[in-house]
Amino acid sequence: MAGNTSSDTDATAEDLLLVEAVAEGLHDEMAHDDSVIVLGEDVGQSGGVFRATEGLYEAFGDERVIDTPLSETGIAGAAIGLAASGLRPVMEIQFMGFTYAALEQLYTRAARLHARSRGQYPCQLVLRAPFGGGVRAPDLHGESMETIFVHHPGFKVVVPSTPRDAKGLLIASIRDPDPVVFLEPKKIYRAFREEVPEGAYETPLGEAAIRREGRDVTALTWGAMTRPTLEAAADLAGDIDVEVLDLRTLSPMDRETVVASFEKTGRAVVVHEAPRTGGLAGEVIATLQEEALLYQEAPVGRVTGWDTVYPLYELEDFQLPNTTRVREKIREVAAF
Amino acid sequence: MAGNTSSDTDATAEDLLLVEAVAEGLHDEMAHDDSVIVLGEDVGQSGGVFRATEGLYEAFGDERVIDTPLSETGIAGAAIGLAASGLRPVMEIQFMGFTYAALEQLYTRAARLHARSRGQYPCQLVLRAPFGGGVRAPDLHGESMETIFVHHPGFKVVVPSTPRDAKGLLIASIRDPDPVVFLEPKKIYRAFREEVPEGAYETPLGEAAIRREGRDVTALTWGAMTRPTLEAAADLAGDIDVEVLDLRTLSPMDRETVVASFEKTGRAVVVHEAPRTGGLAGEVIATLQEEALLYQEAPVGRVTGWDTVYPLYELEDFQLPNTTRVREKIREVAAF
Amino acid sequence: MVRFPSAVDRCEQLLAPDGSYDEAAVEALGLGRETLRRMYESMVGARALDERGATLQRQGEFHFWMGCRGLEAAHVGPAAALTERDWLNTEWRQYGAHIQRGRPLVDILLFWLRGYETWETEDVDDMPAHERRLPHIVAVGTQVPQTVGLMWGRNLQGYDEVGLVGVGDGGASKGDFHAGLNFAGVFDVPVVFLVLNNQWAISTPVERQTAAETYADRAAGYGFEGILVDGNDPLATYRATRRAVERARETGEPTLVEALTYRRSAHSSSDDDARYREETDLEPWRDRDPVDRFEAFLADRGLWDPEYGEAVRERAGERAREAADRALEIAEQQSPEEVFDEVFANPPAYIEEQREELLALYGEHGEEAFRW
Amino acid sequence: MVRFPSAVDRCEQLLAPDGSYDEAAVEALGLGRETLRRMYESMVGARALDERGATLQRQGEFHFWMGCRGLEAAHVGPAAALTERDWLNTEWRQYGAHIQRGRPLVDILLFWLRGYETWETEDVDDMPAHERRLPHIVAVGTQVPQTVGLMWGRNLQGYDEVGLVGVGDGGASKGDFHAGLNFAGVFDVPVVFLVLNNQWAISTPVERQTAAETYADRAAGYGFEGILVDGNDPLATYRATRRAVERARETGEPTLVEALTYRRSAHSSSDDDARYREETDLEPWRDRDPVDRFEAFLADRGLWDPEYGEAVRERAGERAREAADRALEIAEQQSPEEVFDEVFANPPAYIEEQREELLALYGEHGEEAFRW
Ligand SMILES: Cc1ncc(C[n+]2csc(CCOP(=O)(O)OP(=O)(O)O)c2C)c(N)n1
Ligand SMILES: Cc1ncc(C[n+]2csc(CCOP(=O)(O)OP(=O)(O)O)c2C)c(N)n1
Ligand SMILES: [Mg+2]
Ligand SMILES: [Mg+2]
Repeated sequence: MAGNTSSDTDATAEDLLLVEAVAEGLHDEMAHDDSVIVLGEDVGQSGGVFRATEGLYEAFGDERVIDTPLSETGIAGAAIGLAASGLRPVMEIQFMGFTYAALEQLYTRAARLHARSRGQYPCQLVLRAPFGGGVRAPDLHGESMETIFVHHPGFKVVVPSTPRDAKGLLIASIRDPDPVVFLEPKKIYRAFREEVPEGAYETPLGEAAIRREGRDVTALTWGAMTRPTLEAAADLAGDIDVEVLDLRTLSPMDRETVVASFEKTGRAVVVHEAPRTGGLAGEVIATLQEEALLYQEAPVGRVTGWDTVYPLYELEDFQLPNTTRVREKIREVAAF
Repeated sequence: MAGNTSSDTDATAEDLLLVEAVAEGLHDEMAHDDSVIVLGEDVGQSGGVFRATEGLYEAFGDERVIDTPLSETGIAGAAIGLAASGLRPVMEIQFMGFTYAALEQLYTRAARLHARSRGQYPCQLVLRAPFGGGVRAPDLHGESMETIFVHHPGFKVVVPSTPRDAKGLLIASIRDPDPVVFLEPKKIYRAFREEVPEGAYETPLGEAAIRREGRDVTALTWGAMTRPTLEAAADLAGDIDVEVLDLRTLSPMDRETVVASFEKTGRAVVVHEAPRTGGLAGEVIATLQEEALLYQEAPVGRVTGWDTVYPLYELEDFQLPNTTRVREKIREVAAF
Repeated sequence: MVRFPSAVDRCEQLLAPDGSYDEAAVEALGLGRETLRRMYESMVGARALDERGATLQRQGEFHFWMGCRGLEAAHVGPAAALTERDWLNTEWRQYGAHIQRGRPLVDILLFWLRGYETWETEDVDDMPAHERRLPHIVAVGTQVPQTVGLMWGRNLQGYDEVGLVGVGDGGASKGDFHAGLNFAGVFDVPVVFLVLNNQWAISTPVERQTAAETYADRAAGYGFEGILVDGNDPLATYRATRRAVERARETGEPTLVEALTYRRSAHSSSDDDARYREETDLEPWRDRDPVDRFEAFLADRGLWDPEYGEAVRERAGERAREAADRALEIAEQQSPEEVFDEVFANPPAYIEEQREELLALYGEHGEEAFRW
Repeated sequence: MVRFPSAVDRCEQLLAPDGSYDEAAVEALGLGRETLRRMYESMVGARALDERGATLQRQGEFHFWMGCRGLEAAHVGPAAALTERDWLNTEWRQYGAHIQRGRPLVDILLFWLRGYETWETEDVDDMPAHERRLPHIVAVGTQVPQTVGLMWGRNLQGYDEVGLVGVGDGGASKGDFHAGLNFAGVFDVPVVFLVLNNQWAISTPVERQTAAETYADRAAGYGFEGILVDGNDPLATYRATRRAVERARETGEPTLVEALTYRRSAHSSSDDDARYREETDLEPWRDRDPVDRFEAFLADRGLWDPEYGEAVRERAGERAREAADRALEIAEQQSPEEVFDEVFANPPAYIEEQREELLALYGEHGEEAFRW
């Protein structure tokens, strides 16, 4: 069975880490649909640098689990052609910071193939990439550039924050007929376990999850930032009643849930790792004031990465939002 | 003399079109500083597909005005190395939609060279590219992806909207020691003439221009959208008093001027060609409500390109914001 | 004038510029009268379409046009070497290749008027030859790895199909070219890479594009064969491609075929080639005109006389005219709601919301409000 | 095991794996005792640094480490062929190349601890050899066109300098590689492209990386020479590079030098090579160890005995230890305000504003608040 590489032998087969849930999602969907294939650098025998494709090579062989030459342009270009041929490629880019060499292929073709062929060729592919910081890795291994996919028309963008969602959202992404960018928060790949249903199931795209209900302030976030945000909410419990939304799908955003929460609280904080300027907090804020300005009681707070060249190793702790920063911003917004 | 290719023989030497002002800016700065060189596809003998480098090859020869092979990766990579060597390369990408193949070089190196060498190697280069739609050109010739440079740390991003600014901002960009993305609104390359001072001069980066003063609503925009925005303001004169800000530099944004205007009007509309979701209107709105929520009297309106694959030829008229759309949005915001 | 003097000596050629030819080599091709005439008609058809497109562009009916004069042998010969079930992804100006595959002219033209393409046949297995292609690309070179992916996928699904992808001397400088050829070599993907070396990329001459002696020399760097052919000889481009297609089908091995030719028209209707080359540069290439050459050959084989030639030209002109009229008529029927069509196969709600927003504005303010 | 059996036959070699050698060829190099010993010491120095780095990584002091065992001849020989004024941009694991150029070990290590590098000398003209480089790259292959731009620019400014850029068998698959070589060919840029074919890119073996017989075969596609050398023979890598450097200096013509070798360590400290190769795969490569081979050669020339070898190893170990201690000490001095240092040469106001915001948070909540 794919995925379960933990030495924690007490865990049941389905008590999985996020990275294991990804591997299991791939496995189960490949078993379910033999047009699904996986390609990327080191996804085969080695099982991926994070082991997110572990067990697939053994289960499905080298025609469906394909180690490619070191070219993100080639991987994306090939994946687009594979999708046009009728297969359902899941391409892995080893780290989000290496998607850049694939962007021309993705922007100029993957995002437009369906439109420019008037529906003849869907571009049913998934781009999987670990993203975000916090693992003390070298340059380009901590990128959070989700915005560049959200802003470019033609993609759907998904970020899970729990093992169960990771599996269900990944399968839904593979089944979705459009190109989906599936970003895996590597900081929490192995942070905690969760019961994950066996077999293939879908967690629908486009739906935010309310991770904690509250009446005073809405905290919106995704990916690895969900944890510090929940911690901050817990810290404030009794004092400030924080509702935590995990967006899960960044494009299309679940505006209904977001707006409904804000109508209730009138106050919000958006938390993301990406740099502040031009980050998705701006989009959330624009939406809130377009749809619910009359409910707004305080400026929406932004807790984000700084607008700086991502600092490495020890210094990344000062770059990433953390529980304290989230908590203090919520306090500020609540006190406005 | 570079630049003046018009058949309008009545124009004085300095009454220039925007594209001529670009060519003259390049010419005058190359004359002023012999470390400035120009490279790109067809920038030499042919003078560039828009004639924005016209006359440079004749004036400065093929060591300083360099036609390259057809590789945006190569152009960007070479420009970075040229900058590190002590020259001041101005690289042209033929259309903004072809910058994508250069993004890996730009993101992973141009934006970080100074930081990762702790100041040893500035990356003093300018990327010039015509951007925006409206000229009935094929796919990828109408892109407005300024956000992907604004959001990525390490760049400055400049968009002129008049001939005089085009020349002054371009020279300031060449002299700025950091990598500057200089986007030229091709729709207005030849739309109107303006007196442009002779010789090299700088229009400072980071300063918005107040194109029209007003008390009721602030309209913020840049590039080719400045014209329909001003037209909309003129249409509404007497009825609604619109202040029009042309941001000119998108990164760093002139928050002071933007916020001051909003504090006066309490109402704003942001106009851009780029798709709505994740576009820079979000950043403007986030800034306004962070810094001046208490002045806000209505939701900030967004008049933008739609979140669709850029429609071509005749249909692009329905994609781009126009005077009517801007005017109606201003009315709506004023009436809120 | 000729970028690769040594290369030209190395070119495979069956027909000399004056139409004289290597009889045995021609016999060995086993091409019947029908096929030869079909190829000829495709070449003439492309030329007529090109003339029509250029004229309409000058008259303001087309926004943009790209010419193919002098390149007809490089476009038609390779296309003729494919079977009905093979695939063809072209560069922008390979009109003759599409015509040879049976694509309606109106369909070729509509791309330039609407920026998208449509298909008649939904199921790939039922697709006729001319539909076996991806939509036109604009980002130079990106089609190369895409074609590799496409044929790899067809192959993995058990289809015995070969893909031909055209790329220019300019396009061969892109990283996509490198990645595509390298992937094809590693994964034994049945693709023929047709480098259309017309010696210009807009204003950039091929000696500014690469220092290589030939593009065919690049193939060894990917582990397969490169063939250099005279791109103005339709039988040479046909033969080399057929050999490559057969090999690809039998062994999965790709081949690079370089067709050395010359772009005689300006790059496009937006380009003014007088800025970067002399009128006299073109002369030797007029003398090597592929249509003239093929006519001389066909005449010698008793397959061509002036009357037949005239009839073919006339019919081609007629068809191009009709197709252009029809295409302009169809393109006029576009309406604002199309702006949101087919962006997604499974569109999120915002697509419909924004469509409604646009239509409401359009309804209220009318067409004029949108035209500026 | 050996990817390119035919290639190995074609490799230039001066020293056989057992240390026996071609006397005339060695004499022709004209390398003095000093130089030979310096190269040897660089190789041993790299090995010692590698051991130290790997150990400290296992102990949790370094976050990450990349090994160079077995690659020392491929790294040191080419570096030794440069003059003081030439430039060297390396891959991540070319420690020996930096050591040969005189770079302080602490400086090499600090990259892995801080992610950035610092220079002592501001003015390029005063830079010592080891400073003539760009900062380390992480995006594989991107250094290739950058080095071309750098040397092109130095050349345009009248400097008579040559650049050497290292790229892996994996990196040679990137579009950057293609663009860099192509530009260098077209513009006659004095760069030597050193393809470090160590037969692995993480878990991907070279036969999955390319179907080419050799990487040297790629050079013809860009119009210049490719040379294949035994990458475990320091004199072969030295000689081929020197020839290439001389040609580049004289004519501006670039050269591709492929050093065929083998990565014996795992890719990095995060990699587990047992997942994708057999322990026995390594054996033939241990037998071809470059340090052993060079020792045998030097011994035969009277330049090496066990005592000397021991002394060199000891000194190298000592230096690596000292450098690591020092680097860890320096790295510890980092503080949060650095987060905004040198992002821009001319920083916009938001840099200072955000720095203040961070420092205020830090001041109020302390270090712990930021560590999670
Ligand atoms: C990535 C990219 N860069 C630039 C362009 C602009 N452009 C369109 S065609 C062309 C020249 C192409 O030359 P070549 O590949 O030789 O093909 P040809 O036009 O000669 O058929 C250029 C630069 C583009 N379409 N795509
Ligand atoms: C563009 C890019 N893609 C992926 C990676 C991840 N990565 C780091 S090293 C490496 C393998 C490099 O192999 P090779 O070029 O042969 O160099 P070697 O490690 O063998 O020295 C990979 C895939 C990266 N750093 N950059
Ligand atoms: Mg060409
Ligand atoms: Mg390697």
